[in-house]
Amino acid sequence: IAGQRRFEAIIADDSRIEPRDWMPEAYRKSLTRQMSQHAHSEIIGMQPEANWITRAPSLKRKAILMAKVQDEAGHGLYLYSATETLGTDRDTLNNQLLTGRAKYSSIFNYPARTWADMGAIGWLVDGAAIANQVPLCRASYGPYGRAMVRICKEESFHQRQGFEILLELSRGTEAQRKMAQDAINRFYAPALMMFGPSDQDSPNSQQSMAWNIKRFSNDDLRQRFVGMIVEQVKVLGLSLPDPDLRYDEESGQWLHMDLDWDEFKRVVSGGGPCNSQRLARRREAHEDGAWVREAAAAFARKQQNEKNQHDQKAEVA
Amino acid sequence: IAGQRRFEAIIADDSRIEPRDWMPEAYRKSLTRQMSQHAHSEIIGMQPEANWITRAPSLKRKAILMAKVQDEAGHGLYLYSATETLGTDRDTLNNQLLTGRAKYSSIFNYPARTWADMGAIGWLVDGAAIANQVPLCRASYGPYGRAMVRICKEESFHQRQGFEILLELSRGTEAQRKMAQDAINRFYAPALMMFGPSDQDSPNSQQSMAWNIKRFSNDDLRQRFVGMIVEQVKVLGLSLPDPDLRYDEESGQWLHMDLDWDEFKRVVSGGGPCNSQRLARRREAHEDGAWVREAAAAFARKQQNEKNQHDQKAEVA
Amino acid sequence: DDAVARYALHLGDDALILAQRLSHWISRGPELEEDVALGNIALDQLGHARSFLSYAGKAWGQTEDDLAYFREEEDFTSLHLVEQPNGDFAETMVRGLFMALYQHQLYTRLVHSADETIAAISAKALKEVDYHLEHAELWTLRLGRGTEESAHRMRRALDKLWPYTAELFQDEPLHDELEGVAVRPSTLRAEWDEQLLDILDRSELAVPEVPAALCWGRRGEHSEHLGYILAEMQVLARKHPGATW
Amino acid sequence: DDAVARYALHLGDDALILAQRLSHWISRGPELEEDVALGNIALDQLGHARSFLSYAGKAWGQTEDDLAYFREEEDFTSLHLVEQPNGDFAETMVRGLFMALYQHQLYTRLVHSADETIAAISAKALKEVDYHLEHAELWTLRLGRGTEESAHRMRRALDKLWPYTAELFQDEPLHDELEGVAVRPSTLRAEWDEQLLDILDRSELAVPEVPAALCWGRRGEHSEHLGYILAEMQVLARKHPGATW
Repeated sequence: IAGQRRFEAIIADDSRIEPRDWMPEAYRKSLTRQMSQHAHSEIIGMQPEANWITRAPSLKRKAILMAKVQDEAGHGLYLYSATETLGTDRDTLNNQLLTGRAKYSSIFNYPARTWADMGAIGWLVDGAAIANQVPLCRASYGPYGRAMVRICKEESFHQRQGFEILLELSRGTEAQRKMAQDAINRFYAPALMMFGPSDQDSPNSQQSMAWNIKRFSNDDLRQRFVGMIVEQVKVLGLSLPDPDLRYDEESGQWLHMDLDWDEFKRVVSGGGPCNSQRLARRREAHEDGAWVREAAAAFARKQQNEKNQHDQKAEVA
Repeated sequence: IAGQRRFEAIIADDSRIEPRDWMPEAYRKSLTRQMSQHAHSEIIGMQPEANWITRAPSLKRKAILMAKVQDEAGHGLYLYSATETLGTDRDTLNNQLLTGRAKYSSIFNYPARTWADMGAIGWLVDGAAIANQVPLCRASYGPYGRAMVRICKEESFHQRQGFEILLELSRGTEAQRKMAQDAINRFYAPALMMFGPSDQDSPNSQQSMAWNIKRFSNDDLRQRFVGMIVEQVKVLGLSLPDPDLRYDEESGQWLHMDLDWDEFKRVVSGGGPCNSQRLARRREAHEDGAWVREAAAAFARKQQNEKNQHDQKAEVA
Repeated sequence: DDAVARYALHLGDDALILAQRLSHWISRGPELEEDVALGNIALDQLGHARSFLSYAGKAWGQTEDDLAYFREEEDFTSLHLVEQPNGDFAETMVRGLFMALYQHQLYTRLVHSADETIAAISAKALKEVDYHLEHAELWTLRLGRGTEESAHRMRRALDKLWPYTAELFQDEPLHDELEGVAVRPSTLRAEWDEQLLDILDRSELAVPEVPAALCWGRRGEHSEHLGYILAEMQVLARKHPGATW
Repeated sequence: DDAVARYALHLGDDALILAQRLSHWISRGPELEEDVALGNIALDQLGHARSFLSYAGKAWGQTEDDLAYFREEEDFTSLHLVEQPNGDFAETMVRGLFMALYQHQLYTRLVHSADETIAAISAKALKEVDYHLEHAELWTLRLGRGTEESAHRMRRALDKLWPYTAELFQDEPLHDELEGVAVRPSTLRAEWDEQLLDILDRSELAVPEVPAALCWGRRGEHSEHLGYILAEMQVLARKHPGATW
């Protein structure tokens, strides 16, 4: 009861819950789900980009892309650590991913078909991620908020790099320009869907808001994002594939086309072009690496034994 | 004693020894070694050519190359069967190959670096093989001789295809012509070495001749081969990389450059550019295929059991 | 006729990419007999590809090699299923079973195509696909009922590849233009399901419960694998444009 | 200076091909920490490659990308060892150990090169290769002394890759032209052997008894692998000649 009262006071005060603080089970569970999904998204999200590392068209771009994909592994690692503070360990979380029980951002189930996708993913996908994540830097759970601060910094860097890729392509040859526009055409709608369904269809939103995890509605965040990319696409001299897109003076809102939520649901529940491939790749890496992890563990045990024996001898002597 | 006499009579008569006939242990052993080496060479020899199947520059050439490599697997299979008639089973022979105890033709330890190598291997390597093998069609051991008849037919077909590849290249662009000449430069000396060292340095030759396995000396066969390719290379409008090559009217012999027998020995005993790779590939195919072979065996046992049960029931009824 | 040519391209691209994938097994099979068997299937598929591509190319003044070596990824029309990696032997067999059943039914129907060339190529191909189906079925039985490991690998392969089977039966606007010439893929589904179920049943395996993947290979939207396949397949030909071999 | 540029090309090509090979592990490592660690090493090697290739290119009016993307196979000078496939994690670690020891000794000496640019690049690279060597050594210990399986895999990897180590120490005529600038590879052998023996000893592994392979990567005569590596690496850049990215 004291814990509960303290928890409510912290939330009311818009201050931070820390791992040792009492928290309602529902809060813990909801955060564990959200944070681990976020971690899984970072890990699965490495794959579409890793797909172009060996084929990057210049050494500079290859280096930038490698560093980016590596950063994503790093983000996954922070987020798993942060989630572990809620009492679920990384093996369990990883197992939920490998068995298909945990979700991850559905956008990574689309293929990265051309080099320009490296630009579109950086600009649109990382852009949407940042729009989602910046408010999470103030999330009521301390470790989550702090992880988000670090991640958001790197993500903006990635977004700028993505934009640069598209800018370079848009100023390049006809084929490069076409490649860039095609990538935008393919990633635009899936990126808008990254914010999730409208709030009336999003059952967890209200509770998350009450707990100061979520700060803005899905539609608000989507609005803000659309407003941003509408400006940026002008700099690229390219277009967004949205015939309905316009600013509505009256409501002060960007109106965009209807999104295909049926496709969204289908992709989330395993039916995207690459779901099978993405999970299979993670499972294979996990299975192929089993003997390596076992060897490392066995070696660590041997070392510990040797150290213990050495310490015992030292004590005796 | 009767067996021995019969064996000697057959040899004297230049007739054929068959599997059930008595034969001296040394004859059996020598043939087993020679035939299994030949089989292994077919199998390892698939690799340099398989290396270009996925990259063949036209669909027609791709089909021809695929068929050729497949034929080599077929040759390996006949030869293993023929060797099995001497009392050593295929698993044992395969094991000798995988553990490095058995040899195979050293030429396959050179890389197939360009498409033109498909031509040079066909023309020079298969050519040298045929020169070696045609006399073996009359080998005193029946199953060997008969296998050779079938193999030689296919090999001449392969040689012609190799020559055609080079001919097409020699009439093509400057780059193609250069590629063809380069391949000939690399395969010429190793092909001449395929006949083995001069007869004075070849300890097994005399006994093989006495047994009517071998019919001509290494140097004789090499001579004949050089005489043949000297003519053929003119049709290609290319050259053999041999400054010493000339016909000596006096001896009626082709004189060619000294061959680097040190390199030959080094390659035979494991030090060629590709020995490690060739054996590793065979070992991996064998290890990766273990579960498949086990499953096939288990299924066959189950089927046999079911059949037995069925037969028993039928008998009872 | 452009529509017929585009249809022939579908058939040819599937066979070509499958041949390219299968050919990698030659010199890597679990036993020499399989090097020969998989090589045979690859060679047959390549033969079908050449026939269909040559026929398609006629309509556009292009050769089989122009189409195989000088088209870009988005111009290929192959199914995602044939683009999938070989994986282990179980994956290759499951992919082979799915495709052999499909091609067998397709060619059985195309023998009666109003287009004589397509009918003739299909008649020849059908005889060979007979053998491919027999090969795939035999291995499905062996691996499904062989050992615990082989059955596990088969189940894993079925799970992994099942999502790509839906695409085999998707109708495209092109099929509307080719009444009597082409087969509507959707009409093959029921029989395919039935035959597959029978084979899996006898192999003590089951149709996996995983959703279909959204794939549009026919429209040039390919899996992430095709780029790698083409980079390798086309590299030499493209270094020597205009050369003959 | 053409000779110095050719020497820089040797160093750059080794680093580039190794980076290309290693980068394939990113998203496939045995644990996420290794995705990061192997990614780091790949990134470092790519950095060294870029420095050496840029420097080499200056002598010939070419950029790092001209050299990486528009040379043909026979113009590359990489060692066969770096061209070898990743294989399993043990193979990658053994290749990594061989190369890290080699590059560590090489850069330690090249810090004193009479060529200032080579000295400067080497000084920077040395700090990073320090970490690569530490990483490779730690994994050699872990895998050599870990489980029976890991030790078996390490022995197999050592057998497979050992033949390619001889090439690391082959002197070429080029080295005669570069007294004081380049290091004669043969002079690195004794110390390399000694350090390797020490690490293998502590890892309960041994130097394998397999002969050296005849390799001449420095002369443009490469393993069968390089063609595939370049086909993939260069495919996109070559489709858009003259484009910037």
